[in-house]
Amino acid sequence: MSSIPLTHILFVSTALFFIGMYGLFTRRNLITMLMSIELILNSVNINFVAFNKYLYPDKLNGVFFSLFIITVAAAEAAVAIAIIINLYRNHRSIDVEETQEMKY
Amino acid sequence: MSLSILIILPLITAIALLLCNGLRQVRVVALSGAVVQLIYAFILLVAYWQQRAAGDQALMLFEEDYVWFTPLNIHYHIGADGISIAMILLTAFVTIAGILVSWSMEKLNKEFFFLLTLLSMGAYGFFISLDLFTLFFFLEVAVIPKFLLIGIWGSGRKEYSAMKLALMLMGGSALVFVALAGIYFNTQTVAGEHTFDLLQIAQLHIPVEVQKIFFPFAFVGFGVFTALFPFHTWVPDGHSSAPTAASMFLAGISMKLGGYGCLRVATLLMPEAAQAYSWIIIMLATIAIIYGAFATMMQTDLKYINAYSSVSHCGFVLLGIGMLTKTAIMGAVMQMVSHGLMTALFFAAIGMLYDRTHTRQVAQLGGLLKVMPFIATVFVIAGLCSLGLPGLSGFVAEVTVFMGAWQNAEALYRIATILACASIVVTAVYILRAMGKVIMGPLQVTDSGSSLGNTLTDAGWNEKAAAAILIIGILAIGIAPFWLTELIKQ
Amino acid sequence: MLIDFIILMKQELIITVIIFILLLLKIGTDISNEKILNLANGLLLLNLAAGFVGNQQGMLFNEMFLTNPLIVLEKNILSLGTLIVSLQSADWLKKHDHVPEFYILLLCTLLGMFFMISAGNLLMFYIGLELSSIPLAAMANFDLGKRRSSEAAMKFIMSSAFASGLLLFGISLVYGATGTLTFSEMAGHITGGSLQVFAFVLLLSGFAFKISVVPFHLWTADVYEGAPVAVTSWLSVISKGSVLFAFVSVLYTVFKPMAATWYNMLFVLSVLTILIGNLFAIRQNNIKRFLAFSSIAQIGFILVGITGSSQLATASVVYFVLIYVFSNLAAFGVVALVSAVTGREQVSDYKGFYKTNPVLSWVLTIALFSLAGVPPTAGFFGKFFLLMSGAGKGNYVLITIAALNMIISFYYYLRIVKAIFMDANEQPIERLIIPAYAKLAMVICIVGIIVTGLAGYVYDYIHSLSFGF
Amino acid sequence: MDYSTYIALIPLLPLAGFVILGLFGQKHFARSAGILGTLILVVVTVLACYTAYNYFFISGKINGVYQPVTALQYTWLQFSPGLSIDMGILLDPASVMMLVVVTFVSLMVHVFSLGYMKGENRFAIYYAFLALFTFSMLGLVLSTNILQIYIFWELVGVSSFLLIGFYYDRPTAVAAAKKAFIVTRFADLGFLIGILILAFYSGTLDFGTLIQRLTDTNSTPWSQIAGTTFLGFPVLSWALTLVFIGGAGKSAMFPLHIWLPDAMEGPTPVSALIHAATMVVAGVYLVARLYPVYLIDLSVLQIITWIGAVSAFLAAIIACTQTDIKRVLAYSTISQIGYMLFVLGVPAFGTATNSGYSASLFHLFTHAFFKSLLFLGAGAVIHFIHTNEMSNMGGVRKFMPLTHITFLIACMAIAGIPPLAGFFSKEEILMTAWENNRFIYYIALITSGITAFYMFRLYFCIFWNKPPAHGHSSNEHGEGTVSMKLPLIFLAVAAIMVGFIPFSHYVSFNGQGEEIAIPISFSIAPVAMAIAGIMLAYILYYKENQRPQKLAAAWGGLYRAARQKFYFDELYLFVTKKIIFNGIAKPAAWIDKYIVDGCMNWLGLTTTRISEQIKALQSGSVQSYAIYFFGGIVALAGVFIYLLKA
Repeated sequence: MSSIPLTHILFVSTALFFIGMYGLFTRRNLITMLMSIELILNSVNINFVAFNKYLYPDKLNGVFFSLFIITVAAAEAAVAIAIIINLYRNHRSIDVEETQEMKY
Repeated sequence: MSLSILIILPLITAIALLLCNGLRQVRVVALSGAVVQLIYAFILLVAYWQQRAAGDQALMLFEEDYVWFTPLNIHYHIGADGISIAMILLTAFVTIAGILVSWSMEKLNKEFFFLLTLLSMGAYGFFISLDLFTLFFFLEVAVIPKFLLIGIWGSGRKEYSAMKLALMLMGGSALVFVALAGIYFNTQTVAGEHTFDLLQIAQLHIPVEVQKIFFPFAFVGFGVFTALFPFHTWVPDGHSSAPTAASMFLAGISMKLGGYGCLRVATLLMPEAAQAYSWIIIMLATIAIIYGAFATMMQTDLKYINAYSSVSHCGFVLLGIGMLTKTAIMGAVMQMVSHGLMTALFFAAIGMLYDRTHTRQVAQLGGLLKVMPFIATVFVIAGLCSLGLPGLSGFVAEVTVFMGAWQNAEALYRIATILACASIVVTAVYILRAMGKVIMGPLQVTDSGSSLGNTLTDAGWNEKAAAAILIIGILAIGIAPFWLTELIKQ
Repeated sequence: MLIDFIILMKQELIITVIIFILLLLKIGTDISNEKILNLANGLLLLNLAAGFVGNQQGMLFNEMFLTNPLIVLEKNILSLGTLIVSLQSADWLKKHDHVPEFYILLLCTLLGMFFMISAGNLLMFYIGLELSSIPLAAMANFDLGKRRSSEAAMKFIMSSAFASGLLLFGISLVYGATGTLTFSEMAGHITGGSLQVFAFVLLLSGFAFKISVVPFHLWTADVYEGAPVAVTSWLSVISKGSVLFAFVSVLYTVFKPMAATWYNMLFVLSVLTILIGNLFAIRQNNIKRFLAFSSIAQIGFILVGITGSSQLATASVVYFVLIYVFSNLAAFGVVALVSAVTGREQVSDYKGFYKTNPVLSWVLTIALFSLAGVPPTAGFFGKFFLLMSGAGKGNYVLITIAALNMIISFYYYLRIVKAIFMDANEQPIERLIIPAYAKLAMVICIVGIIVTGLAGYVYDYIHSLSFGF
Repeated sequence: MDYSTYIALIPLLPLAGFVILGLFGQKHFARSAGILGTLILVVVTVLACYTAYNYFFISGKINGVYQPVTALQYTWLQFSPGLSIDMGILLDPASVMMLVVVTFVSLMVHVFSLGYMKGENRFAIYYAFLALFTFSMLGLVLSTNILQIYIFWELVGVSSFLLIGFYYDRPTAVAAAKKAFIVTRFADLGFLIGILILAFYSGTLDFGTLIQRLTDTNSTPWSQIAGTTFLGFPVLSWALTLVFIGGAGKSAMFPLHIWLPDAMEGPTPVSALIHAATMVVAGVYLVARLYPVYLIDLSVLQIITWIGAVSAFLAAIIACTQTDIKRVLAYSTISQIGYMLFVLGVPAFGTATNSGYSASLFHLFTHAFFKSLLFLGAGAVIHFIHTNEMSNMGGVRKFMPLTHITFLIACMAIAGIPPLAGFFSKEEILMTAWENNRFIYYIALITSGITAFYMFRLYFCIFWNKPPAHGHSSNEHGEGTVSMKLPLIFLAVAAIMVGFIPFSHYVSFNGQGEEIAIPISFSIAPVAMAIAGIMLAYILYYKENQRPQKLAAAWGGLYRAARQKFYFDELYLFVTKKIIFNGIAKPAAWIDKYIVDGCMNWLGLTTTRISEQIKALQSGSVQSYAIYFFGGIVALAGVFIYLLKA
């Protein structure tokens, strides 16, 4: 198969990274923010896999790492969702702007 | 002859204080502790003389040296020379007087005496420590009790004053810390390790350019404690808000910590830098002397008067140190001791007046000699001492400073000396104004006239004892100064 | 193999066992909170004790997990902290109906920290980090009903997820640049190329987030304020301490070759942290929030120490964390007690505290003095050594700034003391009965505060274990 | 025989008296304090006289010259090797003479006070202070060391302060005491600096060594001090002038005289002791002590001359216009001390024959007696009439004959009527002036005329002027107790006799004594002047009449000026109040409060203000936190990658 150069893939991952960050900065809805964080993590996964495949194909460090990231991300998401639900119970909203009681 | 006992005694007293309760027990314990300290101080003095007489030429006597923190080569290293002994005596005197003066302290008496004792411990430790770390440690130990003493038992804007004092003194010790670090990392013993040991550092010569950097830190840092000119503003507020005993301690002892530090750490360890900067020191000291004296003229509160005059008098200490001649430095030390006793006595007298009349405004007092002759006499003696009357300690110290100062032939130094001499006239003016109004003249206790004037009582036995102790000290120096000079000659 | 596997990982194993015991209790018949508390505290004490027996060094799972006396010591410090926290939170938990969960979460984070500290590999490190932070989010939300608690939890999980995202990105870049995840191999490949610097910055930000270094600190105050006091104290002491340990070891081993770079970074960051922390702390009225900012300032001082990058530095950091455990937990202990009984957490509530509760006042005061660094409390020694190790590099500008900032920090600590001793108050906090566990915790803390400093050999011992370059 | 066996007692006994009376007086000796003090003084006086006899007639003279003897000496305060304050006792003609004067007058005053101060409720304290003063004065005259003299100088100052302010509840007394102390203190500043200079160059504080080093023109100190100048004048002149300023302050010379008249607020016996006989002549004594050094620098001596002459003259003028009898006496004291000083200085103008020295001390000696006599007499009168104002007096001779006679004697003595004491000393002074500087001589001559005038004005106003029966007949206590009469008699006798002592044989500059021959012809002019003055006074004041007012009106401006003491007090008031207080002290206090302290507070305020301003950082929204987070990373990365490249 004809190999795509590493830089392209890195470009994709970086783009993903910044998209995620943009989402995190701009979205009001907590769930959406969580999703954009997932985007960041995925961009990291792509990085790992790509590095592993292109630069250090003899060991599988990167791939394994990405596996771990996926699992941990799942756990993180679970806890986050739980917290958000609880937040909804208390605030009757999951709008991040609504939850700014503590400041200064 | 162990010096550590000087630290242990107050410690034991403090712990004992925590155990007992009720004003009776508390004050008895505190007093007995102080008495033991005084006795021990005298024992030290005698032992010191014996050793010297035995021809012991060592720089420091009664040395003790234990390793404390190996990695930084920090030692618990203490020892005493004449100057320390003099300072220890001073501390013992003022402590006992302070406790006697606050004999009938009702509010939170246990804590009060506890903190006082802690303060004295800090002072003792500071005066005997030969290791910069130990020195710094005790320097800071002595700060916080002052904050609490002023803030809890004080009067007037006590919180403000307490905070101001604590912060400015902390600022001073922060600078001292930087200097310490600098000294530490720029000296290497033959063994190749850094050291905090005063004596060793004095041997190893600190490179001049390094001295030039760190001398200001050290000097200003300690200077804050002894009311160096622009950093003296904690003195008036702190002294005037503090309870009597605390004022005595502040002015009597803790301002001397600074002077002692300037002498021991700044000047002795960094002589070249001291030479280089001495003109600045001289100028600041002279400003403090003159301007403090003039500022005093305008004060209307007795405690403010004494506080500002302390600024002016501590100027003499710095002047003597800055002059760097042997005589002048001797004079500076004498001035420390003398001012310690004298200002403590003054504050004691003011405190006694205040306890009875509940005012410190010069304008509201008058002719108290009629109703409280003893206190008035004490007041007069303190006043005369502070205006440098021969026969009392003030004169001896000041004339020594002048003599030493005059040996510097540069014009600037001469002018500084003349101005300093001139300040004794100003001192006479404000002291006499206060005395003439408060002690002499027609009897008056408040604006309303001598209404409760006749109900006033004279000093109680404890107050008399306190005053007597301090006066004895003052006379001992004023009438027979030679023992003191012999003591601090080295 | 198995035997030294057990010996080397003994602490992790014990924690795991405790977690399982608690889980079983949870699914098993319900027993009273008191029993669980007693049991839990007993087990934690056991864990602490076990930490002191037989600690040799070695590594497992080809360098994934490594341990040495210093690491063991660090773990012991953490276990000690955990014990104190659990003792203090006892009478808050009594009324709570999820006691086992609390302990499970708590111990999970502790386990994560252990792994993080003794990680020899970025993967292990990452897992440890996550394990120590995700349950914390849940704990922050432990007062389920409270708005602030849930808000705090949300803020924490969001920012920590973001932080770990960036951290991971950094790790991926490091991996890309060096081709390995093992610290020992990595050190050889670090050349300080710009990609590596960028990667390092990302990594650093991950750490900085955890130990709340300015400008990565903003979550701290809110979370501290919102979370239950027990969790706050845990956050402020234990999790910070663990990350600090990991940070120091990573910095000194992996990124040694680019020391010049990170020295400057830490210089900037420490100055920023001290300043901002102090400036914010001046103004706080909620005492937890105040302690949050003060702890930020403390981190700044620790960073100053870390810049020393000598054996002295490591020792000083570990030593300071130990002292910090005592001082901060003592302070939080009082705060926890007060807020558990009266629910009052404002600084102004503490006016006239001395009139009603002299003992608690003295405990709090001593703790604050230790935090401020007043002799003869241990805090003085801790700060002194940190700054000395910083000064070892000869950068006196940094030292002067730090030293002068001490004044500001003094101001706000004394502000509390002033409130306690000097200010009058018409409705002061009523007289409190100190429960046995809390009392025990306080005693431990106070003794620690006094002894750790004055007894020189504690520091000497730590120093003998430490490393540096 | 050896002095050291007993000489120490002379100063120490009064000290002991002070301590005992001061500590226990009020309680235990409330009555007997006076007796106790007096007894001590008797002993001291006897010792002093014995010492004098011993010195002058037995052991003092060694091969025809009176040698200074250092009876005892020990190091009190060591500044540096060679430079130390030594407390000691120096006996030479001058000091021995002073010893006698001080003890004798002090004794008289002690005795007089027994009656005068009876019933005072601080009787014991009064005697304690007297003892303190006597001690200090004796210490002063016996000093071996220039700083020792300074020390006792200060001590006499403070004891005079205490005694002037003895009636401490009178604001005027307090003010006077303060004034006296502060003015003299200001003068002492000069003295101190002078001492510093002299000590620096001569490297010693001991009188003998100092004089010997500075007079020996080929010694190193001499070359140094002669070599250096300051502001164009040689340093030596500066030093000596400054020292003299100290003396002028104590001796109330113009323009530092203002404190002496006010000092009359004190009890009259005190004025007799301190402000007539002893303390105020300390300045003269000081100059005499350092006379050899002064002789090197004639310019300073000339300054002294002028100041002395001007003081003598102006004070005499003022004295003519005052109505408070004690103030008149005070101004006459100033005037007489003026004599003593200018005669010390005047040889500088002409052929410096040193007779000025003994003439001056001779006048000091005689003046002590008749002036204290005058004061005690005045005291008796005041004690009798209870007022100081001349206008309320007159014709009391009937009621107090003894006082009248003694007072008359004293007046004649001071006016210089032969053969009373004043005549001889004044003759010597005038002689010296005549020999050296005619102008000064004429001033002195006129002054002596004026002196005669105002003294007899005083005399007539008190004892004649109004008709005898003038309300005082019904006075409870008559002329006064025996204890008040005795001193008057003793002093009167002294005032008559002491003139015949061949003073210059004993007390002279070089110690071997000198012969001063005064031709009778020379005495004509002064005596004539004196008599003229007396006649004028007789015309004006013998009987109550309008002439004085007319005269005053005729003189107009001069009279008013003199009446207002030439506005010196106003001048000083202006300087202190306007310049020192409002000009320096107020600004200093203000600066301290608002600028220095203001800076400190400002620091605190700004810190808090900054923390207020940056609080928006903590906006409370997670997203902004994340943005800051990312911003931090970008900044760090940017900076450090850039730095790395650079």
